[in-house]
Amino acid sequence: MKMHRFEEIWLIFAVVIIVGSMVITGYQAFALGMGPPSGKEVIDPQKVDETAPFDNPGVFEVGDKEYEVVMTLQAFSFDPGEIEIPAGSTVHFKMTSKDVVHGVQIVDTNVNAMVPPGHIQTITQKFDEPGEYLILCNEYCGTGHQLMSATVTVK
Amino acid sequence: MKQAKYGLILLLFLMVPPVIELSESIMSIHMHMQMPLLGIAGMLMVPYFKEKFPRFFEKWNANGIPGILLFMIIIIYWLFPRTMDEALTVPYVEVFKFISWPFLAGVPLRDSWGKLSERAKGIFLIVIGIIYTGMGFLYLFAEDQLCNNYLVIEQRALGWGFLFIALSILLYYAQDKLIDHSKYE
Amino acid sequence: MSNKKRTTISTVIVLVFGFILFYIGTDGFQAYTAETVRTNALIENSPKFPEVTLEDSKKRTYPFSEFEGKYVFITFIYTACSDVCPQLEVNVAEVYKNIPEKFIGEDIVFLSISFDPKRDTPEVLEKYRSYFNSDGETWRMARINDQEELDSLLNQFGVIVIPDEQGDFQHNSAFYLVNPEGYLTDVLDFTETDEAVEKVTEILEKEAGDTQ
Amino acid sequence: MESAVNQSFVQKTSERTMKFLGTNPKDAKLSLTFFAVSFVALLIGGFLGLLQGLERAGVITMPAWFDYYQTLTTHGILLILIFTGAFLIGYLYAGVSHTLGGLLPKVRKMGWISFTLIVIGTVVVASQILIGEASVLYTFYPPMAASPWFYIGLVFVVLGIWVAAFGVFINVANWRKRNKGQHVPLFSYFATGIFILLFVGTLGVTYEVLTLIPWAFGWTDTVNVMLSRTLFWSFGHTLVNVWYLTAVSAWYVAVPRIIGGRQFSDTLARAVVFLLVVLNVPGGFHHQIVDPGFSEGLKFMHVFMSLSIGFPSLMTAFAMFAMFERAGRKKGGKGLLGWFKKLPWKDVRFLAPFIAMATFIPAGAGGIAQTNFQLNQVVHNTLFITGHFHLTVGVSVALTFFGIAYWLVPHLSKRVMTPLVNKLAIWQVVLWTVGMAFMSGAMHTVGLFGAPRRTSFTTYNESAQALGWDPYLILVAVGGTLLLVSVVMVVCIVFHLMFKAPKGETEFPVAEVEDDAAPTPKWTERWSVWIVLMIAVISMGYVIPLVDLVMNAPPGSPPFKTW
Repeated sequence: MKMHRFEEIWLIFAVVIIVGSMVITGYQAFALGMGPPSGKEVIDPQKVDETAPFDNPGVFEVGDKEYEVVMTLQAFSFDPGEIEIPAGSTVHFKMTSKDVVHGVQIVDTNVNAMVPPGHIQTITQKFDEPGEYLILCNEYCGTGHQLMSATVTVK
Repeated sequence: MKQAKYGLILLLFLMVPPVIELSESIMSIHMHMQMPLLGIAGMLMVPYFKEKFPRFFEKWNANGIPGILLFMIIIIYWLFPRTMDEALTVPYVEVFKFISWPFLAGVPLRDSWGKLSERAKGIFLIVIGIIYTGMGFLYLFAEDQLCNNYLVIEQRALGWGFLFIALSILLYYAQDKLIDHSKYE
Repeated sequence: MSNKKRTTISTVIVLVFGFILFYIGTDGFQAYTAETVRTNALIENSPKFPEVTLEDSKKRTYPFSEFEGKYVFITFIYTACSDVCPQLEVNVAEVYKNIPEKFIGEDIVFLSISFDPKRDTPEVLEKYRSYFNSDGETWRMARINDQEELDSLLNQFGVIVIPDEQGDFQHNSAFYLVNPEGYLTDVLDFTETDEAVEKVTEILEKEAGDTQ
Repeated sequence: MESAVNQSFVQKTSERTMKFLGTNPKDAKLSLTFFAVSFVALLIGGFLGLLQGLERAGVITMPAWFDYYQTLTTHGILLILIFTGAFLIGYLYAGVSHTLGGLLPKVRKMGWISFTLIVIGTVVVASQILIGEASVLYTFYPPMAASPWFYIGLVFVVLGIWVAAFGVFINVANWRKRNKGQHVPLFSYFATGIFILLFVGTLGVTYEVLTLIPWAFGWTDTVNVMLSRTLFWSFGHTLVNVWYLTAVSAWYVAVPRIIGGRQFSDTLARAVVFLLVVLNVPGGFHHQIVDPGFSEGLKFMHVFMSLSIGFPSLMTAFAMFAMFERAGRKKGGKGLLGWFKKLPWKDVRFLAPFIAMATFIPAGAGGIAQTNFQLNQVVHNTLFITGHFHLTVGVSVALTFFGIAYWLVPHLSKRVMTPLVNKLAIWQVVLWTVGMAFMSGAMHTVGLFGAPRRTSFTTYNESAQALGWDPYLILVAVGGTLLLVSVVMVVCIVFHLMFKAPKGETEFPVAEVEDDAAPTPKWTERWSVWIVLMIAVISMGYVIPLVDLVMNAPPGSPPFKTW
């Protein structure tokens, strides 16, 4: 296949874009630990209430300014629905769904993850700025989907 | 010579430490992506070698048989579960991987392929297809962990990968034999 | 020289190269998996069991030298394991049962070492022990609390433990036999219990013959 | 010498075009019927889209017997499956008939069978949504369970698509047997590639749906949620590229002819087709970047597999602009950009696909950005995504389809488009572009602020953050209103061209290769080889996650009805 000179330059440019974005993504994911939420643990979706730690959802202090939030998602609410933490805290969310596929998103943060039943999703976020953050479900889950929300209050 | 340049860039890219680490972290990617890509890097360099050493290939690989045998030996060597493990733990085996795949598998494959008769190509494809099927079943049904550095689940995935590659090779062979391309072309 | 001849020569060279490569690569057509290589090397090198502190299911803490003067029949496990470890321990029980009773406790002790000290507390081990009719005396189950000691032991005995992301471990399994001086003398296939019984009994009888 | 041979080949082809080709009237009827369905679906789907925009902005509230999510489900299925699906079959069948000298009688029959199956499927699916038994959106993620008939309807639609696909395969194989030594015309080459992709791409989702039917009937207890989701996306993203490839076929084949130019490079066009076919299916995995159950390394490999699809698209971008430049210069365009002015801007047949191509630049860039981990995590499931695919599908694909309809419909109905209708059509295209700019622009922006997609009007208990989104949602509604006007216009024009426009002959534009073009290599035609490669690439992408999802599967989920 004979190639035009400009065409080749353009294609090299294309490869550079693709490889470049791969390198940045890879560097951020593997060197800086900013990879996407990829919880690998599984759970029986019909027995969430009886399985630890989801038999007792809530906010738990695990260290200095470090919290673990064990959260269940169900149509159409988050449990716990209100989270209060001091500013500068790092929060480890551990979530699973009791029924259909939900999505969790905390507005103005990088928390955004799918929470399908049967899987335990994990994501970590540091809250520096005080204020009230909106947690919402961003995967359609039924009639009340638009009502499914919770809050994080950072003091 | 552009091809050879791209081949060299590909080879160097595959040798960048983070790329090595990533491509060896998952068993299937190690065996079914990194290794073949190394081979492809070698294949791209063939025109360069042919220009540099025009007589060598004609003289010593006239009918393509030695080349294809060398290719087979290298890929079979890398099929042993042991070599996969050692590539991760023994440095010189790792080095051997980066030399053998491009230069002892990729280069002879491309040089030999054009020289082989249709029959020899057919036999080659069938043999590879059968070996890969065998490896597929081995990895799928092995109760033990064959590679100490990889999980059993990855071993299963690798098994399916072998089966699909074998399927692709045998389908290729079948379409070549069954469809009479002269009818269309 | 014609090209045909040359090609024949190069074919031969390639085949010879292949033979040598395979010969070296498999230690003379013996070891096709790294596991075989590992066991062969272990038996050859017979490393000394490092000095570690064990905590067993009876909450007793003691160094490994406690077993000096006796053979120790060792397995590596973790109790949350759902596939290999129970099978491994069932097989240990099989061996334990079939070795002449006079040796048990006197010349040989059985020891199952957990590499998951976080979850395998003495309570957990005590419960696990009962599943396999281990008496906790002549067949003990213990954990090693010091991570460094544990790592050095696993490393020396070539036990590769890969945690997967679901809280389980992938690991290789075998029976390890340590002699009265504390050196590893044999690594046995854990699926062949009869063979293990035979071999261990033979060693013990030989030893008994020597001392008398 | 070579160019002389080529010259005579070109001449022969164009003579033949005059003598034998032109769409057979019986085939024209089939294609027109598909178009009628397609544009009716557009009208209804577009209307529902406006209702959604208005409700989301808080302007109206849909009644309980047909609520927001029913509207959304219908909108999605009508536009994503039926409008595009029926259009592409009608278009490709007309083109195959035109370039291969008519459909074989049995293929024409298959076309009608395909039509019947798709219509039956659509009616069954729509009825389930209407009676409120299937508010599951077009992605129907289990364990949300629709009535089993919803899935059965989908099976009919897929079967219809398969019948259409095999019709084209049979026709092309037959032509190749009769015309030894010749390349399949580029248009039919595109059609072959598109249908191969569509067929292989629907295999996974068909398996998924076949597991959902017994589950929805209650014959099986549970379903593997993540496996279903993964299989769905192996189809979902392939479908997007099927439309895209359909649009691209018009860019390569028809647009050069319309602007009085020649094809840029036949080989390059064919390379774009088979590359897209070979690389495509694993691309869908990037929809699952923030899913649990897959390791980061695996996701990273898939970032690569998704991005590699960008490569043929960038090749297309080059080819298009090179072709424009050549055509413009031939017409006397001078200087660096003088050729640009010489393009036929007042011809809607050019303007529509041109805007489509130009839009694909930001749309494609957005796509590349979203494929990367961190950016994906910012925009996943927000309105940004909705904005993105209203750019890609809503502009790049839909505007190209309108552009095609403006010459293909009169060609098929043996009528002509009058200058007045052309002017009207230009207004329609402009209105569409402005409407989409408002809507998609607002969606992109508010999505970055965190507004979720697929969500009815809500303030989340007067949350300050959510209230800040409202002005943008109003813009979405404004854009939607403009779009509906444009939809009504295009539907009117299309039906006018079908039944009312003055009689006459309209050309089916097929560009010829440059006189001095290098001959296309024979290997481009070896579809069997491309299919083998495609299988290899798909297995590379999907073996690892599927084995993991099946072997490490959690206990399955029973069906839920949460609406």
